[in-house]
Amino acid sequence: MGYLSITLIGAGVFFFIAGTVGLLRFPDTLSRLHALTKADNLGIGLIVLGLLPWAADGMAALKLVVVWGLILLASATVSQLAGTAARREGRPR
Amino acid sequence: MQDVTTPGGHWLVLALMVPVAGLLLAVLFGGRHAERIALAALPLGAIAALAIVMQMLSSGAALVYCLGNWAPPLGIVLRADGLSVAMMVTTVVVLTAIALFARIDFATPRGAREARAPFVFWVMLLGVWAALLVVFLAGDFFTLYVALELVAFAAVPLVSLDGRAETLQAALRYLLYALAGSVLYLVGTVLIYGGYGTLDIALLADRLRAEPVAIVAVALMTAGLLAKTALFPLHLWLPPAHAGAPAAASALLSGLVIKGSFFLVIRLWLDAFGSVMTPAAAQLLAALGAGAIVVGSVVALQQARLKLMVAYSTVAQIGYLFLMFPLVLGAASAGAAAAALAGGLLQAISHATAKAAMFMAAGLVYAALGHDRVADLRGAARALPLTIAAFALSGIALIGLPPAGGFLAKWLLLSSALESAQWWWVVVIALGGLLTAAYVFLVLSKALTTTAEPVVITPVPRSSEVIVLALAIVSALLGVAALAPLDLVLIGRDEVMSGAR
Amino acid sequence: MTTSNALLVGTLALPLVLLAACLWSAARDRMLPWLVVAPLPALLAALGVDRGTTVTLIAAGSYEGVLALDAPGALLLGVAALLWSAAGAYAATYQRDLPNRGRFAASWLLCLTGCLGVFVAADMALLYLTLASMTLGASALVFQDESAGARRAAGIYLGLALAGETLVLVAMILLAQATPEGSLLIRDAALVLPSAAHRDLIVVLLIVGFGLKAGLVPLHVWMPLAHAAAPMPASAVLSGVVVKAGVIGLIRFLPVDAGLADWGNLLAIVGMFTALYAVAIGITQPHPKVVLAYSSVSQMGFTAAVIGMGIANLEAATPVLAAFYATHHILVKGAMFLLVGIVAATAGTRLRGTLLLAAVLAVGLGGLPLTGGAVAKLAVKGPLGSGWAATVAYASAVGTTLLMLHFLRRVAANSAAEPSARAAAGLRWPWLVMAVAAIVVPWAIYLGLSLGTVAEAIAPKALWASLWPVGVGAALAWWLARAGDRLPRIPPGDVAVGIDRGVAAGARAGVALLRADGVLRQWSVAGVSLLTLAALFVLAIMAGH
Amino acid sequence: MNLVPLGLVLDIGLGLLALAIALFALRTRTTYAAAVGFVAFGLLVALAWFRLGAPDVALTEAAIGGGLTGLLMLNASARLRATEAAAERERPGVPLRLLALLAAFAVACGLAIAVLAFPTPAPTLAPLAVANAPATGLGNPVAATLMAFRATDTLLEKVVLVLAIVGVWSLARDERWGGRPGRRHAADPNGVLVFFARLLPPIGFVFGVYLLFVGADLPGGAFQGGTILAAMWLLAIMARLADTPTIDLRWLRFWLIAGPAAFLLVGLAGLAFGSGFLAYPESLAKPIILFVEVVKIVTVGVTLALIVAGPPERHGGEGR
Amino acid sequence: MNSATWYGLLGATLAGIGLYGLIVHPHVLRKILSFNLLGSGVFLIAGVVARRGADAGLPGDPVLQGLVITGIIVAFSATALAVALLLRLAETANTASLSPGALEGRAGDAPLPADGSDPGVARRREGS
Repeated sequence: MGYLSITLIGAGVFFFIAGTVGLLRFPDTLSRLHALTKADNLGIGLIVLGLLPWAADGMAALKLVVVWGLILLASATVSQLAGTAARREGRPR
Repeated sequence: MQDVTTPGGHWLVLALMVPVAGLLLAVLFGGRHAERIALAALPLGAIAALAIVMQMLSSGAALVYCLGNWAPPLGIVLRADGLSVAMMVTTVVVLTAIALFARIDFATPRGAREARAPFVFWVMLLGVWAALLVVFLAGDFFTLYVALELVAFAAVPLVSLDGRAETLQAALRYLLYALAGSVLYLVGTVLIYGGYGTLDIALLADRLRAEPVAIVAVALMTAGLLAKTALFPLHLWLPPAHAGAPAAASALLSGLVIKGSFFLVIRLWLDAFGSVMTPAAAQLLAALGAGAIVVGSVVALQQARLKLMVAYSTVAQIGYLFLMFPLVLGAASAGAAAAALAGGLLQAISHATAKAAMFMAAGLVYAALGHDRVADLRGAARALPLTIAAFALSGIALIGLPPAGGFLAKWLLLSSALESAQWWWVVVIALGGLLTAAYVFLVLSKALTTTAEPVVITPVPRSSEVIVLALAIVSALLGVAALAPLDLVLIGRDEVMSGAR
Repeated sequence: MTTSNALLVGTLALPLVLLAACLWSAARDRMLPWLVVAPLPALLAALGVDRGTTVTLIAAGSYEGVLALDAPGALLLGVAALLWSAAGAYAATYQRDLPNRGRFAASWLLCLTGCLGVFVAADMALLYLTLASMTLGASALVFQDESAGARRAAGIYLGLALAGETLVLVAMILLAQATPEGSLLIRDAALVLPSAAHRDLIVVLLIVGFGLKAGLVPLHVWMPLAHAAAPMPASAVLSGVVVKAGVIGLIRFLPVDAGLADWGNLLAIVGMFTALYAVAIGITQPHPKVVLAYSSVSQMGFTAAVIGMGIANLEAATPVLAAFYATHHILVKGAMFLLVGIVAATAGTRLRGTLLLAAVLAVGLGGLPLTGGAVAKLAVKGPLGSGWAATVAYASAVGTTLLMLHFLRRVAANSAAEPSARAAAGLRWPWLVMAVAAIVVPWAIYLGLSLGTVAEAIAPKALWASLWPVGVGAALAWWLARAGDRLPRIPPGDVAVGIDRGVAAGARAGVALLRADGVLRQWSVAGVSLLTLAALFVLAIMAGH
Repeated sequence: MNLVPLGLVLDIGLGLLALAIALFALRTRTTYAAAVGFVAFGLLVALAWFRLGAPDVALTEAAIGGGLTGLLMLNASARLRATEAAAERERPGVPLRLLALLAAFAVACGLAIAVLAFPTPAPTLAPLAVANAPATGLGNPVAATLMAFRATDTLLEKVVLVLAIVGVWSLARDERWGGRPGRRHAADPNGVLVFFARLLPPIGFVFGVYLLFVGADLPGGAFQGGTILAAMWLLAIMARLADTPTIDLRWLRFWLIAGPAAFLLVGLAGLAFGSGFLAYPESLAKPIILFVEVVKIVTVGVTLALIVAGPPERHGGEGR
Repeated sequence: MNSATWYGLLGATLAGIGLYGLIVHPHVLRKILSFNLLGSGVFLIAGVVARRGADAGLPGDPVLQGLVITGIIVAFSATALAVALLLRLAETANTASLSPGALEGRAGDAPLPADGSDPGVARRREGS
């Protein structure tokens, strides 16, 4: 059981690092947003999955899932808004 | 020593809750009611203050009230010793005068909608009063931090009440510098808690030793409080703020608001950190005071506008207040220390009444002549006899001529300085009086010059002039009145004063 | 409340009541005729109240404000009240048509209250209060005609007077610490002075403080300026009575005691130097009021010398004798100032009688036999003793005669141009009252207090001793009339020009401070000083432990 | 496995990251970038509070330090972009900056020395608080401190909030007094923001109320709950789903002062019934505190939202 | 070197950075931001003190944590008031700096009449 969560969390961390590298390397705002939302959401999902077995009880596990849900919702909205803002100001750098 | 609620302690809570309740009701009802609530709260507050005075005179000891029945170190106490009671009574007297004076400028006509300036002024007046009562009564350093913030939050909107760019910038500068001071005070409080486990002043008086934690804490707290009191060289915010505010607000700011943080320096140096303080530190503090007197007075002499001159006079008089610290800490006997403390406090009270009257008089001159350029005050005395008489009387109180309270304060400070052979402070005290005389008589000589035809002025309500004259007379006769209750100031301080040795 | 207590309190009560009435502008504008009445209770008190009565005015906590009337105080009070009343009557007509006569009346009453209070105040705090109100009133009087010169004179006077009072305050506090259980009575302070802790410092402070009030060189600079700038009745009172506050101060605070002998000598030396120096400067002055002012400086110097020598020679009667000499000076100087006003308003032809009477008084100041001056100088022979002081006293008599004759010449020179001019009656009879008093009163006091018998006064040796200095003085005056123009032109207030330079330097320093304040009030500088201050406090506290 | 103290490594990493972001916020040219940096810094400090074993404070720091303050900064930096160039010209000269650096460094050293010089064993009131907590009926000692032991501090602190809101309102122009605080926000009715603003508030509201009730025994409390309610209301306002009320409404004034007024009434009642100001009789402690907390959460929510919204800038009429 | 001491030093450093920023930055919003850094640093030091006071089964001293919560809210209100004041100043005089020089040459609000008279007075004269 331990090994499964370690691999899951390891994968999650890997995706986070990929997202950060994407943020630093990509040329313009939109592609950066792309990298960030995709990689980080996947990363957080894997980490949450990895942590589920360690959750104290059902309620704690449910809270972890709710946290995951809220982060998805927030990052989606923010990336949309950031994207429209960047396009409107015509600064796709 | 373990604090426990003394009989009559509940009066402290009632005195504190009058302005707080008034503030909340004023915000709730707003409009004309704000003014009426404030005017109704003042007599109640006065009754509570007098009840406390009676209680203290009969018991002869400090009044203590453990809030929520939780004794320190867990809970917090309200403690009223002679100093706080004297300041409370002064605050009520000066506030009553300011409130009566402000009824003309900040009136809301019957049936009119709520206007911004009057509503804000009356709420902030109650706010300043509540804050100052907490400063005078709280016995815990964190409660005093919240009180300091209350003072700042109530004072800043008063500065920018008329919405001009200059006053907005002055208010912003005041807020930021006061916040910097508050944070330094807060970090000092945190360090004290880290080093000694409590924030109650009475408990700390026994526990504090000259260790690195205590030294760094008291240094930061003192610097923070001096920033909020605008002692030279930290006085950048005071002149534009106090000169820019409307007359009643300037009187409130200069007379009472700065006394809050000054009172805290007394609590800090003489009550809590009595044993940590060294003569060198006291000399440094008084040296800043001397610098304030010289620079404040000399710069005041060169101000073209009357309100700025009176504001710089405040900078100078604040320096005067801090001269008492080396006299108290360097006193030969407990009696000399008590005399110096009484002198310093009387100087603060005398300045509160005199400066409030002077700023209101300057406000009336401004309203009547339409300007306050000192050079063109010609004929003001003939046009506004009562106002210029009030200005002269409050000037006499600031200079320290008898029978004003300032004279008695100067007498006590001088005798304490002479007894402890600190000659240089004798010279500074004497010089302070002469420099103050310079700019007071500069203004009076300009105002007393007659002009061929009488100066045309906007008529100023006679009641305002009478109020200002009344307050000026109070400050001019304080010397005689203050003789009897002089020992009141020292009630509940004997164990503290001996502790300061 | 016996009549004497009532009179004693009345000396202050009436002027105070009239002063309070001045708050209302209607009363203030009609106050001038009342000025003559204000000092009358003081006059009655001086005559009626027996010496040594004390009245407690205010009792608050441990402090009582006490009034008392001792011998020198009564002398000075009575004569001062007389001059105040005469000058008050004089002012009623002299200031009648001025726009700011209301303010003149108010400042006159303030100065009057303070001045009379100084003579009757028995405790130090009340004395300081009366000194302060006298100074405020006097500076307002000097400032009366609001010219640039008046503003400068009032400014210098106020500055120096307040500085002097601060020195006196410090001396009083030192004395209050030495007196038994901190009693503030001047009598106790004087008793404890010789044995006080900082005795020498106290004596220096008293001599400089009251010396400044009395106009001892170099602290005399304000007198020529102030007395010249003030309107005529005000100059009479300023020069006549207000300077006596310094004299009564020295008399009351410096007891005749062995411990203070060397200080007595020093005071005498300064006094005598002032007497001669003032004459030397006075004779170069063209303006009659300035000459009179220098004559006052000279006479005050002489009085201080009398007190000094009295202390040095342990002469017990010094206070009364010095007060007696001062009373004579009050009467003559008051009359002279009133004279200047009358001469200016009367045509040259009608002045013969007045000028003759004035000549008698003026030379009397130098000690003309059978005049008040002669009696005064005779009385003070005792304290002066027979040493160097007596010889210098003669020189001073010569100088005074010379100076007064110079004054007479100067005052006669600027009488009214058109022939029909006559001074108003309201001006002339106060002058006559003062002139008569100047002759009669000294004799009355001399005999009344039995300072000496008539025989001594008219003994040939005494007559000759007072005659020859007058003769030499007259000869010198005749020479001065011829060679007057060769003397150097010295601005009034001689050393005062140094003050102007000092004020200019102060202004420059002020501008520098203003710029420094501007720098200090920049945000970043203030921020750095806030943190530096915190660091300084850490170091200051660590230094102690 | 724990040769290396992992906790310390995490702390040092977290600290260095926070320090890096703080320096970035200090040195970056535009205030907008600094504001964004500050939001990130706020969240990192919230994490640091968890590491320091203070979940209550972490919640407060995240909600207020990261959230509302960040919102204020971002909004202000957007509106002040025009004034940045002018202010840049008044940057103090190098000597003054060096002096400031030296002075700040000295104070930091002083603080560091004091921190290192704290006595061990550290004086603490924890045992006292835990021993007395049951008397207040609250399991969470931090809540017990705020609501019972130092209740007056909390009362005064709420009076500070009242003065702050009146202070912010006092900055309105005279003719705008009585109007609606804040600017009118433009938002595309069927854009993503409106969808988000319709979806999140209910969750936020539930979470806020949950925080209030859980606060009695576990980390939470009325302040944190109130802050989240304020955030939700601001979100709705920004998405034009709601608008700020006009400031002269009686109910608004009531809710602004309800918190401190409730506290005051409870205190005076305690004084009247003899147990002492703000002293709750043992049996009634929990219900009283809950009543005060419920009123407090509404007051804190309304006050914080309106403080962020700013002074009245629009007439009452310009409604939806 | 335990984590409490590390956070203490971090707090001190943040305070230093905050003070430097508060003094040096001419733009007031940067000053307010630095003030918040300073506040966070000070509260971190308080957190360290609380952490060291962990006892009786608690991870930290609850009394001090309560004070820090009150402190954070007071600091936030101060920041909000400062930002509102700054926005009003910028709107009135389109400057965001504290130096008096910034107010001289500007359009915005009617400049203070040269003769030093207070427009408030003028308005009141017409108004009342």
